[in-house]
Amino acid sequence: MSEQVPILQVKKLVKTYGDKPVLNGIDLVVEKGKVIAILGPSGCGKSTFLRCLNGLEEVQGGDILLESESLISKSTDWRNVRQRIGMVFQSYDLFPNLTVMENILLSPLKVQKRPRQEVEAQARELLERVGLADRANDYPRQLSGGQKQRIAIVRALCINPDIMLFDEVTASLDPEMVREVLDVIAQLADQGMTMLIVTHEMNFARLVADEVIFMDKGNIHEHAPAERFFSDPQTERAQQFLNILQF
Amino acid sequence: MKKRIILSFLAALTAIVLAACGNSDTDSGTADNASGNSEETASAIDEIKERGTLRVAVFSDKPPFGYVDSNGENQGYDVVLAKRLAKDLLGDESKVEYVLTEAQARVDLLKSDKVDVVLANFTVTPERQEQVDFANPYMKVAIGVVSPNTAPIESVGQLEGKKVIVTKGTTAETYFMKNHPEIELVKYDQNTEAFEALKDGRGDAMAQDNALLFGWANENPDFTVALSSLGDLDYIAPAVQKGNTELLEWLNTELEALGGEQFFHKAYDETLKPAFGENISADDVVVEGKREE
Amino acid sequence: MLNSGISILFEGINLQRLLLGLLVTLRVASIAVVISIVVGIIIGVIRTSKNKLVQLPFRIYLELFRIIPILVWLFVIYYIVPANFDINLSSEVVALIVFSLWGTAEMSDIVRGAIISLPKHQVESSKALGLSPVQMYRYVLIPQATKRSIPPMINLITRMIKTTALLTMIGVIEVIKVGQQIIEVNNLEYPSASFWIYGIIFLMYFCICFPLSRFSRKLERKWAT
Amino acid sequence: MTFDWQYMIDVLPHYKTALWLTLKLAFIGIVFAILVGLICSIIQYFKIKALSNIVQVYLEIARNTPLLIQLFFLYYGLPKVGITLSGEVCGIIGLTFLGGSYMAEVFRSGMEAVAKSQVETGKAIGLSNLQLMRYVIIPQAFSYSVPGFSANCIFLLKETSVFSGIAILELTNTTKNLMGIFYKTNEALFMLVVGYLIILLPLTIFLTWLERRVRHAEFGN
Repeated sequence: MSEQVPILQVKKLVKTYGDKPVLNGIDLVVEKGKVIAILGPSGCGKSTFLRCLNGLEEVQGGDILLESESLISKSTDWRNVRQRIGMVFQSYDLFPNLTVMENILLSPLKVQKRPRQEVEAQARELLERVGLADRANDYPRQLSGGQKQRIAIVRALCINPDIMLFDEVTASLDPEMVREVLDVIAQLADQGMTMLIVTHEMNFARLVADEVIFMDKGNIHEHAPAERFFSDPQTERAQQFLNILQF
Repeated sequence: MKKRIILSFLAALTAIVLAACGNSDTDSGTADNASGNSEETASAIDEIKERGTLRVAVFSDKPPFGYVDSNGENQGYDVVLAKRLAKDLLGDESKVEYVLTEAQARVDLLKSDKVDVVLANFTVTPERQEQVDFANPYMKVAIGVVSPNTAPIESVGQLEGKKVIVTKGTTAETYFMKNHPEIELVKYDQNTEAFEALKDGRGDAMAQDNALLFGWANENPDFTVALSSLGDLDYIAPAVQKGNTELLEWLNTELEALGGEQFFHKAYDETLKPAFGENISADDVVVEGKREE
Repeated sequence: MLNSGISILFEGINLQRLLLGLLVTLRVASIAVVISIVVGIIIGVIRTSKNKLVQLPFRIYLELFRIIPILVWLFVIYYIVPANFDINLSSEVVALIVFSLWGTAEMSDIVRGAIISLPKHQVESSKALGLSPVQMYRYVLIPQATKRSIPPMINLITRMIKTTALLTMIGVIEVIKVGQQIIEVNNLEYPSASFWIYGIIFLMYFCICFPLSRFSRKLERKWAT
Repeated sequence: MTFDWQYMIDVLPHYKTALWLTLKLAFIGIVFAILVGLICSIIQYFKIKALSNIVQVYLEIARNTPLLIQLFFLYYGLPKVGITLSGEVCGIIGLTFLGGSYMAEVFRSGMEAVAKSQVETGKAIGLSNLQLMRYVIIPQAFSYSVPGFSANCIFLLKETSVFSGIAILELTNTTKNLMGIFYKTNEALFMLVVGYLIILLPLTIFLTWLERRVRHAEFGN
C-alpha cells in the first residue's frame, strides 16, 4: 500500500501578489483516502493554497503533481484537472439562474458529456444522501444557506472527482446550519474520499481529519496526525493558536 | 411607483390636450391677433431705424443668389438687393443683419418676427400669400428639372417611376406633390444637400427654380437642364410679415424706383451672369421691380 | 483627388470659420451646462423630499425631456413660442432654453440619485454621533454625494456637447452649418469637400468629448470604493 | 394657439407611415446594436488581445461623436470615396454604430457585476470560457443589464429623429415636410409630439415592468 504513488504532491510551492509573498515554499504529500484539515489564522495563505491546487491562482514557483503528473506548465488543461479535483467555496455560489438540478447537471452534461440518464440518477442519489431530494426543481433563492451549501457539495461530487477541496464552507452560514453541512462532509470522509479542508471548526477538524496542517504567514509550521496536533502541538505558534481559541 | 409614472404621463397628456382645445375655442374670437399686433406697433420702419439694422433672411447655400463665400461674407443677387435696401433705408449698406435661412423656414422667420424682410428666392404662391405679404417682384422663375447628361429628362412623363430630388418648402416640391403625386420625391432641407444627393446618384433628377439650375448646370458640365420650364411662370419677390403694410409700401416704392434705374439688370450682370454664362439672357430672369403684363 | 481635398481647409479663412462655428457650439453648450448645474442641484435637493406633491411635477418635467427627443423640443420651442406668444427668440436663445431645461432635468436626477443612494446607516451613524443636520450634510452626505454625482455629471456634459450638433437644424450658424456653406462654395473645385469637412467636424467633436469622457471614467474608477 | 383639427385628420396617413418607418428603423438598428454590443462586450470581458484594442477604439469614436455628424459623413461624405448607401441603410448603420457602443458598455458592466465567485465556481466545475458565458455570465449579466438596456432602447428610438438630416421620412422629417408645405406649424408639431408619446409611453411602461420582473425572477429578495 505504501508503495502507491501519492495522489497529490506539492513541492516548494511559491505564490506572491506583486512583491507580497503569500506562500513561501509549501511542501505537502497527500495519500489517497486521507482527510487533511488546514488550520491557521486569517490571512495565513490557507485559502490561497487551495485555490492554487485548482488552478484559480497563478503560481510563481514550485510544483504540483497530481498522481505524478505536473500541473505547473503552460499546457496544463485545467478543465480536465478540475474534473478530478472538485472544489466548494465559502460563498457556495449556486448559479441563481438555474434550478438545483440544472446546477448539478451542468458540468457532467456539458463538460463531461455523460448521458443524462446516468447523471440524473447519480444526482438524485446524492441529493437523497444530503437530504434534499425534494428540492431538485427549486431555484437557489428558495433555499437556506445550509441547503445551498449542501447542493454545492453535491454539484462538485457529481463530477466524480478524486479529491475534494473545501474552502471554509461553513464560514458564512448561520450556526444552526453548520451542522448539516459538516455532517455531509463527515459522511464523505467515511466513504474514503480524499479531502483537503480549510476550516475554523476545530472540533470538526479533530473528529474528521486524519492529518492537520497548521499554516502561518505562508509557511507550514506543523504537519501532524490530527489527534496529536490537538492534544500535543509541537510548535509554539500552534500552541498559541489553539490557546487563543479556548477561552 | 409604476402607477405614479403612468399617472403623471396621463396628467401631462391631458394637460397638453386641454391646453390645445381651450386655446382653439377662445382664440377663434380674437383670431389674427398676432397679425393685428404688428399693425398696431407705432411704426415698423421707425422700429428698424431705431434698431439701426435691417434684418434680412437670405440663403447661405444657394449661389449665385445667396451664399457665404470662403471669407465668410454673404454674397449673391439677393444680397446685393439687401445692401441697397439698407443703404436707402438706413443710409449704410453694411447695416444689414443677415439671417441665414433654409427654404422651409422662410415663412416662420417672418411669422415669428425674426426678420424684417425675406430675400431668399421666395416665389410668390397663393399658399404663401395667406401667410405673408409679398412686395413687387424682382425676378421671374419657372420650375426646371436638371438631370445627368447620360440620362437626360426632357419631359415630366419620363419621370414616372423615377426619383426626383427636391428641396423642402420650394415651389418645385409643391408642384410635384399637387400635380404629379405618383412621382417619388426625395426631400432635403438644403440645396447643398439636394445637389450633393443628385451628384451621388440618390435620385434620377432634381427639380428646382430654373434660374438656380441654369447656374448650377453651367458649373457642373455633367448635368443639363433638359427640362427648363414646368408649370406656370412665377415671380420672386421680397416678403414681409403679414399685415406689415408700412414696410410693404415702402418696399414697393423702393422697388419701382430701383426698376427705374435698371438696378436689377446691373445686379444680374454682377452676380448671376458669371454663373449662368451667355446662353441665358437677363430678360429671362430679371424683373424690374413690378409685374410685367 | 482626395489628397487635394484637405487643402479646402486652408482656402480663404475656412478653418478659422469652422473654429468660430465650433465656438458658437461651445458657447451654447457651456452656458447651458452652467445653468443646468446650478438649477439642477437645487431641484435635485428639492426632489429628495418625500412629499408626493413636490415630487410629481418635477417627475413629469423630467420624463417629458426623457421621452420627447431633443430635436423635437428644439422645433417646438423654435416654432411654437414666437408664433403664438408674440415673443421673439433667436435660434441660439431657443437652443439655450432647450438645453438648459434638458440639462437641469437630467442634472436634478443625478443629484437626487446620489443623495438617495447614500446608505441609510450613514445618516443613522451620523445621528448616533450627535452631528447636527448641517454637520451631517457638511461632513458626511455632501462629500459622498459629490463623489457619486461628478462622473455622471461629466457624462451629461459630454452628451450635451454632442447634442449641439442638432442646433444646425433650427438654423443656428454653428460648426456644421459653416461646414455646409464651405462645402457649397467649394464643391466645384474640391469635389470631395463633404468628405473632408464632415470628417474634420467629426474629429473636432471627438477631440472635445473624448478627454471629457476619459476624465469621468478615471474619476469613476478612482472613487469606485 | 389655434388648431385645425380637419387638417390633422387629413395628414394622419402621413404620420402613420412615418410612425411605422420610425419603429422599423429603430427596431432593426437596436437589434444590430445588441449584436454588436454583445460581441464587443465579450471581447472586452475576456480581454482578447488585438481585438480588445480595436473594440476600445471603436467604442471611443462612437461614444464621443454626434450621431448627426456620423450620418452626414456616411451619407454625404462616403459617396466622395465611391461608397453610396441609401438613406435608410445609412440610418441603420449609424444607429448600429452608435447603439452598439452604448450596448457594449451596458453588457460589459453587467458581466462585471456578476460575482467573481460565480465565475470561479464555474471554472471549478470545469466549464470552458464559452460555457461559462453561455450558462453563467450572460444569464446573470442580463438581469444586471436590463435597466441600462432599456434606457438605451429609448435613447436609440429617440435618436431616430436625427435621421431627418438625411432625407429619411420618419416622424420628425415628415413633420418638417408638412410644415414647409402647409405652414400649419402648431398642428404638425402637436402631432409629432403625440407620435413620439404613442411609441415611447408604452415602451417606457413596458420596460419599467420588465425591469421589475427580471429583478424579482433572478434574485427574489
